[in-house]
Order: sequence, then C-alpha cells, then structure tokens
Amino acid sequence: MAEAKNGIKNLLEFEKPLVPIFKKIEELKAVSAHGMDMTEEIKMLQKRIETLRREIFQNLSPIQIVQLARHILRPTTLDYINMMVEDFVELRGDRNYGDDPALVGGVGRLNGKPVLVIGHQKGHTTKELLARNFGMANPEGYRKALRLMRVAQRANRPIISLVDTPGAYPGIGAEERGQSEAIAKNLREMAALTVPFVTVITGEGGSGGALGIGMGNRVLMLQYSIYSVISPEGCASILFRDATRAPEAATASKITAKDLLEFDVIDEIIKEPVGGAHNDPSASAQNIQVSVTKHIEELSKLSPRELIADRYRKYRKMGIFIES
Amino acid sequence: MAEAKNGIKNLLEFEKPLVPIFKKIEELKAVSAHGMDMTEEIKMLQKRIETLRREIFQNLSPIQIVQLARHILRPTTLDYINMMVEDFVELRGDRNYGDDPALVGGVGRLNGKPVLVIGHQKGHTTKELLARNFGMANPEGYRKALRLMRVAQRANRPIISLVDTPGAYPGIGAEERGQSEAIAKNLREMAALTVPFVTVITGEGGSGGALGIGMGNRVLMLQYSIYSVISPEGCASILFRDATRAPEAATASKITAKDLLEFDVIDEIIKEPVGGAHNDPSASAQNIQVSVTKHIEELSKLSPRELIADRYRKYRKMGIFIES
Amino acid sequence: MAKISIHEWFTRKKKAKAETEAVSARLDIPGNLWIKCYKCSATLFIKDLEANLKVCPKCNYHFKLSSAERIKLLCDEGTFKELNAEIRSTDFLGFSDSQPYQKRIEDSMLKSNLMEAVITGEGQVSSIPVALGVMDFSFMGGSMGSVVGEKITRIAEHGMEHKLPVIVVTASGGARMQEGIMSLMQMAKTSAALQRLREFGLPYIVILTDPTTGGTTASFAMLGDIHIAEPGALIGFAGPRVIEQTIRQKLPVGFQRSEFLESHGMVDVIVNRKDLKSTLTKILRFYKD
Amino acid sequence: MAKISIHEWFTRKKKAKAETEAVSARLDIPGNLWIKCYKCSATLFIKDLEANLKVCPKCNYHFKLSSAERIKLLCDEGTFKELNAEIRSTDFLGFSDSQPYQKRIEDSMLKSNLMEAVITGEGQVSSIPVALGVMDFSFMGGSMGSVVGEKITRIAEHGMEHKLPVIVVTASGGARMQEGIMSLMQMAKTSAALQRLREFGLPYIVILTDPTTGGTTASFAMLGDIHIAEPGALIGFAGPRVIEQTIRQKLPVGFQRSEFLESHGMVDVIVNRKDLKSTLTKILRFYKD
Ligand SMILES: [Zn+2]
Ligand SMILES: [Zn+2]
Repeated sequence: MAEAKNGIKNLLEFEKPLVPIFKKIEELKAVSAHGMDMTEEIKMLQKRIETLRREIFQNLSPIQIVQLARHILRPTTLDYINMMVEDFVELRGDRNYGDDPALVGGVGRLNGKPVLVIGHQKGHTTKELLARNFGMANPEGYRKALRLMRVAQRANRPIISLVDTPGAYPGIGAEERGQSEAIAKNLREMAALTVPFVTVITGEGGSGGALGIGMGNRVLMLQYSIYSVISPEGCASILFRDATRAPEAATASKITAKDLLEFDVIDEIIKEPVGGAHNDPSASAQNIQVSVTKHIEELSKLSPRELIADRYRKYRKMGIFIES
Repeated sequence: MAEAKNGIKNLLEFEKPLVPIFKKIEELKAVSAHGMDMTEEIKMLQKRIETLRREIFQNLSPIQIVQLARHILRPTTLDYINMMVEDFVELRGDRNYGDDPALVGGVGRLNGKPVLVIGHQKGHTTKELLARNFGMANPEGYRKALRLMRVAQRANRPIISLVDTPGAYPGIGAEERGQSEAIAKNLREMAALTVPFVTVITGEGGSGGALGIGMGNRVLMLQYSIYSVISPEGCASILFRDATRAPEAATASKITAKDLLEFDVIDEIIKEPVGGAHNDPSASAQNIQVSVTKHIEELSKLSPRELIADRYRKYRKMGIFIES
Repeated sequence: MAKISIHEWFTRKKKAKAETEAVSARLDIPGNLWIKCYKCSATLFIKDLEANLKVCPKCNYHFKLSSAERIKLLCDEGTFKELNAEIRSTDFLGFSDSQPYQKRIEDSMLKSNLMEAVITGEGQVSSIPVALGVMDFSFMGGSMGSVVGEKITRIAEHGMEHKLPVIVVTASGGARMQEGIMSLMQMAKTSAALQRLREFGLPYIVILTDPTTGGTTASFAMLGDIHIAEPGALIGFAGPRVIEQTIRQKLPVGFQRSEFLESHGMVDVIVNRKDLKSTLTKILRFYKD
Repeated sequence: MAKISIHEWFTRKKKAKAETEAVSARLDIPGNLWIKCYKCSATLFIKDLEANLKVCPKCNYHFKLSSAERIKLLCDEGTFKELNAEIRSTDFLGFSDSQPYQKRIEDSMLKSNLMEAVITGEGQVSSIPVALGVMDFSFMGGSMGSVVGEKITRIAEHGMEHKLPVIVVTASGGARMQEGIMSLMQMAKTSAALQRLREFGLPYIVILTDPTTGGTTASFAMLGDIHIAEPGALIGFAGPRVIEQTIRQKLPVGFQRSEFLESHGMVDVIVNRKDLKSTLTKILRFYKD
C-alpha cells in the first residue's frame, strides 16, 4: 500500500522549493539525536512546508497535475479497497481465457453495505508495475470486469469502478483476443446495467482503456487525476509532431478534473489532501468513500429502469456540434 | 461433398458379401467397353446388390451401426447444409478468441424460411479431417455456436443443430480455454432459448461434445447414427480394461437410435437410404429436411415461454432411479 | 428392479455404522496411526492431520474430505438436514463390466456408508440458510448418474422454492458410464435447472475440490456465479491420461490444477480449507439482503 | 462559434461540386489515367479499375471507396435519402495544432466535398429498407468527433423509430483528438444507443472497411450482430506503429487484417466487394419478416 511519504525523495519537480526546508529538518533531527531538543523548530519548519505546499498546489498547471496523477506512490485500486472496503474477497478470471492482474475486482462491504468494486491496478515499485502491466489491461481484464459487473447486477448490488490506467494494452495478444471487441462490449453492457454504478477516476483516465470500465451513472474525479482521449505525450507527438510539447498538449486537450467538470463530462471533483493523494492515502480514501457513498445512496432510490434511463441521458447528451 | 460411392472401395467389413457381385459388374463393364452390350446383366447384378444390401442392413449390430456412423463418406454438416439450405451464409468466430473449423454455422433458408444452422464438421479425406480436427471442437467452437444461437434468438428464427463429433477435443489448449466452461454454459443457455430448436444426430453423437450443441426441443437421430456418453472403445478400455471389447460395449451401452428412442432420450428416428446415408446423400438430406421442417412447424406454434417450458420438461424428466 | 429394499438397506446401514463410525471420521488407512503425505511424503500423525482439517502442515496438500466431513466444515453445528436421501440408483441397462452395476451400487453403499455420490440438504453457514449439495468421491468415484443429476436438480429446485442460495461442493470423476446416455442427460438436466435458478435471481456457488472432471465439470461445476476452489485440486474436462494419449506429449506441471484454472480465468478464488467457511460467508453476505 | 455559416457553406459546396464531380467518382490521383496498385504494383487503367469496383483485378486489393461510391454500391438506385446532413463540427476547445481545428474542418469540407466523416440516411438494399451510416476516410481520416458520434447515434435511433435494420460501414482512424475527451465520450454514446437498438430487437450489421481503428473499432464497429469485412482491411484497436513501439518488435505479416480478425473470431464473413450487396441481402433476408 502507498504509505504517506512526505520525504524529500518522492518530491516532484515543481515541489523542489520544499527541498531546503526538508534538508533543514533533517539537520535538526540529526542534532536532536545528539541530545538537543529541536521539537519546536522542527514543528515550525513542518508548518512552513505545509504552507508552501499549499501555495504551490494552489496553481498547478495541467502537466503538473499529470505528474501527480502518475505519481508512483499514488494510491491505486487495491490500496483504496484495503482502506475502504470491509471483508473484501477478490474474484478473478473472465471464465474464458485468463485472469488479468492489471484489472482487479471483488465483493465486499462499504459502510456495511455490499458492493462490487472493480478497478485498474498499478503498483508502487517497478516489480509491482511489471506484475500489473502498469495498469494496462488486456481483453481478459475487460471481460473479467464485465463478468463481475453482471455478478453485481444479478445480486442487485451497486458497482464502484476505480479508473487508473495509461490505457488498454496495445499488444499483439490484446489485438488477437479482441481488445476492441472487449471494450466495445463493455460500453454497450454498462449502458444496460440495472444497478447503481459509480465511477471514480483516481489517477490516469487513459482513453478507451479507462472508459471500458468507466460508464457510471456518476463519474467522479479525484482533484489531481486526469481523463483524456490520448496521453499528452501521444497528442503532442501525433498532432504537434514533437513529444516534448506534452505540457502544451496537456493544456490544450482539457484533461483535468476542473476542465471536465465544466464540460459536464464528470459530475463531481473529489478533493485530495495537500500534496496529493499519496501524501495522505487514508484521507484520500476517506474523501472517496464519503462521495461514493452519497452517490450510491442517491442512485439507490432509482428503479432498475430509471437507472438505465439515467445513464442513457448522461451519455446521450455528450457531444458539442452545430446544427442549423 | 459426399457423393454416392457405391463402389467396392468404401464397403464396410459387414458389406463384404457384396464384393463378388461388384467385381462381376466391373468385369462386365470391361467387356462392355469392348463393344458387347451388358446393360441388362449389369442391371440385374445391381438389383442383386440392392436386395442383398437390404438383407444385410435388416439386422445390423450396434458396432456395425457405429461403423456406419463413422463412415468417411457419411455426409457431415456442410454437406447437409449444401443440400438443404438455400442462400446459406457461413458466419464465423466466437467474438472472443478464434474461429473453430470443427464447428460451423450460419444463416439461410429452409423451404424458403429463415433458419440458423450449426453443426460439427468432419470431412471425407484425411486432409479435410485434419483441417476440421476430425469434428472435435475446441471451446471457441462451442462459444461460436452459442453466439450464433443468440443471433437466431434475437432474430426470432429457429435453430437447427447437426451433431456429428467423436467428442469435444481433449487438448491442452482446450483445457486452458475452458472446454468445460464452454460446454456447461451452452447447456445452460440452450435451456433458455426462446426459439424453436431442433437437433439432429447425423453421425457420431459423442458425449458432452455432442450435447454441447444438442439440447433441442426435439432431438432426432438418423437411423445409423449413434449417441453415447463415451465411445465404445473408451467404455471397453475403461470398464472392461480391454479396448478390443468395443463391440460388446457398443451393445451394452445402448447407443443406437432404436435404443435411445425406447429410453425417450430422442424423439424420432430419421430413415436412411439402404446402405446408409453416404450411399445416397441427397435422399438422406431430403429425409432430414422433411422431418426437421415438420418439427419446426409444430414448435413454431409455441410461444417463447412455452418453448422454454417444453425444453425444460424434456430434460427435467431424464433419469431412471428408485425412490421409496 | 432393485435387489435390496430400502428397509433392508437401512438395517444393514445401521449395523455397519457402529463399525465404521470410528473410522469414517478418519482417513481411509485402516489400523494405522501414521500416514505419508501423498504430495511431500512427510510422515504425519493422523490425529494431527485430522486436527488440521486433513491439510498437510508441511506442504499444504489438501487430502480428500468425505461429504460428512465437508458438511461439518461448512455448516453451523446441527443445522444440516438431509433431503432426498432415499433416491437410489438402479441398473436399468442391465450393465455389467467386471461385476454387475447393481452389485457395484450395493457394494459402494456398504463400503462408503452412503446412499449415493452426493448428499443434499438444507443447512446454515454462519447463520445464513443455504441449500447445499456435497459430492463424495468415495461412492463410485463421485460419478454422476441419474441419482446425482436428480439430487442436484432437486436441491436447485429446493433453493428456488425456499429462496435460498445454492452451494454445491464438487468431487467427481465424471459421468457414470454404467448408466449410458442417461448419465449424459444429467448434464442437460442439472444445467437447465441452474438456468431456472439463475432467472430466479438466486446465487449459485460452486466449491471445486479434488478431483472434479468430465461431465460434472462440463455442467453444474462450471456454472457458478462464484467458483471457489481448494488448492491443488484437479479440475478439468478430459482426464490427464486421455489428453496425453490424444496429443502424445507430456502434460505441463500443474496442468488442470486449481491454480492453473485460476490463471486461466475459470476459478474466482482459491481458498485454504481453514479459510473456506469464512470466505464462503463473506460471499454469501454479499448476496444476502 | 463557427466561422462559416451553413448557408455560406452550401453556396461554396455547390460551386465546388461542379468542379469536383468528374473527379469525385474517381480515385484521388489528379490528371492521371493510370495508377499503380498499392499492393501488387500492377499498373492499372483507372477506368478499368473503376469498372471493377476499385478492386485490383490482379491481386484483389480493395481500394478505398468514398461514402458516395459505397452508397451507390449498396443501395438500390435512387433510394438513399440523407438524414442529419447539416450537423457540423465546431472547435469548442479552441484547439490548434499545425492549424486551428476550425480551419481544418473547413478545409476538409472543401477538399472532400463532405460535411463530415460519416453520411447517414435511409435507403433500400434489394428492396429492403434500411438505416445506413457510411463513414468516409477522406474527411479527416474518418475520425470520430461529436458529429460522427451524434450521427451514428441518430441513425440507430432512426432505425428504432422506423423499425429498420441498421447498417454501418466503418472507415476510421479513431477518435478525433481535436475534440479531446468529447471524442472519447462518443464511444459511450454510440454504444449506449446500440444497446437500445439491441433491446428493441433490431439487427445491427457492421461492414468493416480499410482502415477501421481506435475508438471507432472499440465501440460501434465491434458491436454488430453480424460483422462483414472487405478483404485485407486493417482493423484494430491500437495502430500498428503504436504496438511496434510498445512491444519493440516487428508485427507478423497480415496482423490486424480482415483475415486475421476472422481467424481470431471477430469477423463473421469476409466478402469481396462484388459480392457485398448480395451477401448483405442474404443476411438482411434472414432478419426480415
Ligand atoms: Zn505434504
Ligand atoms: Zn494489385
């Protein structure tokens, strides 16, 4: 699990103004070890870090948000499940070909009530990332997700999907086994779900790979997550023919929670702790839990038919064009 | 396609009494080629063949029927489709992993009315048999069959399944991709089909591999086909610990159409031409067509709900046991 | 048809019971206090092994459980009530291999102290009422004939009637060949019943144990909403020997074991026997209102 | 928002039409009577190629068709009536790469003589009325933005309203990046509409042509009851270059072509262009009452 790591090691480029203060604290700690009481001084410095951080985070650029969304310590699906869901039982397999470790799911209870949770699983070390294919699912991942959504549907339980993927995996096997078909079918079948369905973009919402489990009645986004049709790097290299122009592409493509709320593509932004979710995973989990619970409760008042209609309305209106 | 091959080459062991007469005909033909008119004599001999054949076929043993059911020239699914179904379009693939050439299907018209046909495909040469894996389907074959049955269901069209397989393929890949799951799911889903569904055992009805597409509202059997839980050879080698005792096993296991009609496992026996279906494929196709058409017409009077209930009744009553 | 009346049977059974009771709760190794683990060959004190739910403490090998032991493991004490206990097999084909089927049935009854290869009934799992079917490999290798098919079908129907989740613990070598085509038809019958259960909106949970193969796997064993498996169980359609004969090559290590099925998407979760009830409970609570 | 009014556009279009008409029915090789086959390099007389439905007589390479040509190929003469022709794209993000999106739209309109990357309408195929959508690669690579998504959605709705089978001919490079997340949302919108169509019990038939990739494939292109493909068409989720960059190895020959998809179970039937209408007709007759 992603432990809070306030240390100097995991600071992002734009957090570098904090470095001298962290160093100072370390020095004071070293002195403390030799018997002098520096508690007060350290406390003050820590406050300064917090203040400065708050200032820095007040005005993040889209590409800085991209960096936060991809932070290696950013909590990913199993982290949130561990923090939010009681009595979780992970359920594996698509009953068809395989089990995809990049997309996990299972049953458990949220605030004492049964839920089914699915989500992309990344990792916090290279080893974990490799084992999880960096959160890039294969068709069997999407098919597992669909199977589990149907488990929820038959049990009449709400579904929570947590989105955190650079995208669906672009590999030979993925094409052989029908990555397109798997995602497309999920989109169609998600439209037909008769149970409350809430999606949270927790990190990277990478294109079809994100949408493939992301057609909730409500789509929520963590404050420093992103959701886009193509990565800023991909956009820059294809449209600007220069991958280094990713910051520009990140801005132009409108991929932050704030942008997407304005476009009505998402329904709500979930606040993150100062410094981002990885700075205080359990606070982040708490925020998600509160928000998701609220939306599930609202949706639970709708009949199966209304839930489908609600979802249809939501996605039917997507699109901006001129008609005259 | 299986052409009528009355020749000496394809005679089965128990048809050997015909050999001298065939040889005589060949001699006479050779003589004819040199100018003498032997038409009458040949005609007479051919009549003798027919009479003798009729006698031989009056009293076939189960193992002889097994041989007929497996005859390399016995018409298999695409042969029957070519003879019975107009405007056939073969539809491939399970939308999931692959297309299985051992199990084919598609849409067309029977007597001018739209139908969906699926069936195991064997072959009449070693090359064909290898290409079709001897009619032993992999999971993707059963999944294709299910996909096509659902196409028929959505279109509200009757389904005809033609069964001709030694069994589902017992291979590594088949196990990896869930042969059991694929067959089991087909059984469950066939029970839920809302359209008329007629199964014809045309050759070998090999165990779960046969049943996997064979849960029709009506199950018909060609006169010289077989339907069994295990092959006579398998039964002999497991239970009698001696594969050469297959004839005995064939008799003991009750695998002929006549036996199965007595046990109410099938609904009707479709007559074959003298000498077996391969002796006159089009006559065999004609018989199938008449019988299938009759049953589809009867079933078409039932509502979707009644069709499911009809099928449930049929399979619910299977089993013989003592209760006291 | 039957050469043994139900009354006769129960008399014999009672007598046999006293003799076998002490043994029945133990492994099938008469008069021995020690056993070698089938997998790691460690020498285990039987009492210890039984105290450990018949799981080897050295290598986690899960020894087979009898249906009675399985019921004890899963159901709250004293809650299990058997249903359809009296349905018996009969030799309707007049089938005889090394011995007549009828004799085989009777011998199996006496040897296993069971009426058939599955026990079904109602019970409670952590106070949640369930309809339960437990197969027993010791009765003719857990083979599925008319009786197994009928009892599985009826327990599904019982679930529907009483709105209970249905749980089946599988252990079976496949179809019972001595019943010919009728054993094949049990695959259709049970699957059709489970289709009804599904439309009824009731959960169906399968617990796969060693071994589960053939027609059992290709019907009710693979139709669960949730598939739980014990570690290392052999689960497959074709038996390993049949496959080896067909493809003429050695099978890979771990082929058709629970872990293989899990990695190929067929099993939801592999659970050590000691955690089986608690995991089952969590899953049942997901379904329970 | 738009810098060109619909009236203005039609005036321009009319003028352009006279100039381009002669060319539009031909391949996009200006002022040339001959063309080299892209696949086998045979030199072909353009008139012959066009008479052969733009299929190379030497190697069966299927050249791209314009939407107009495709409609002519599939619909009975004079039966096609366009719907929702006036929906246009707009640069709601203020997006600019090498040129502003708004300019790109306008240029594409003029160059392709099309309003957008899909034409939708009602027509008849062998006297069977159908709702038809035909994508056109010549308009911004057939990319799917809000307009493509909206028109596909509306043609599905039109099918439901008039109880018509829905046919979509795909040709698309994927999502239109200039519309950002909104292009992604078209995948959701079209798929949801097709779910409704499905529940309505109406058939949806996809004809996959070269190329069909990205978000188009991963939504309405892969949701057909029946998938017909032209030979040799590139059909995939990720583009071949992206895959090569990811896995750092060369792709196998034939990868992501129609034949590859057929053998992997994603395409029902591959049909030569000359047989396309007759095969489509047979399939439609399966559905027609
Ligand atoms: Zn051991
Ligand atoms: Zn060419």
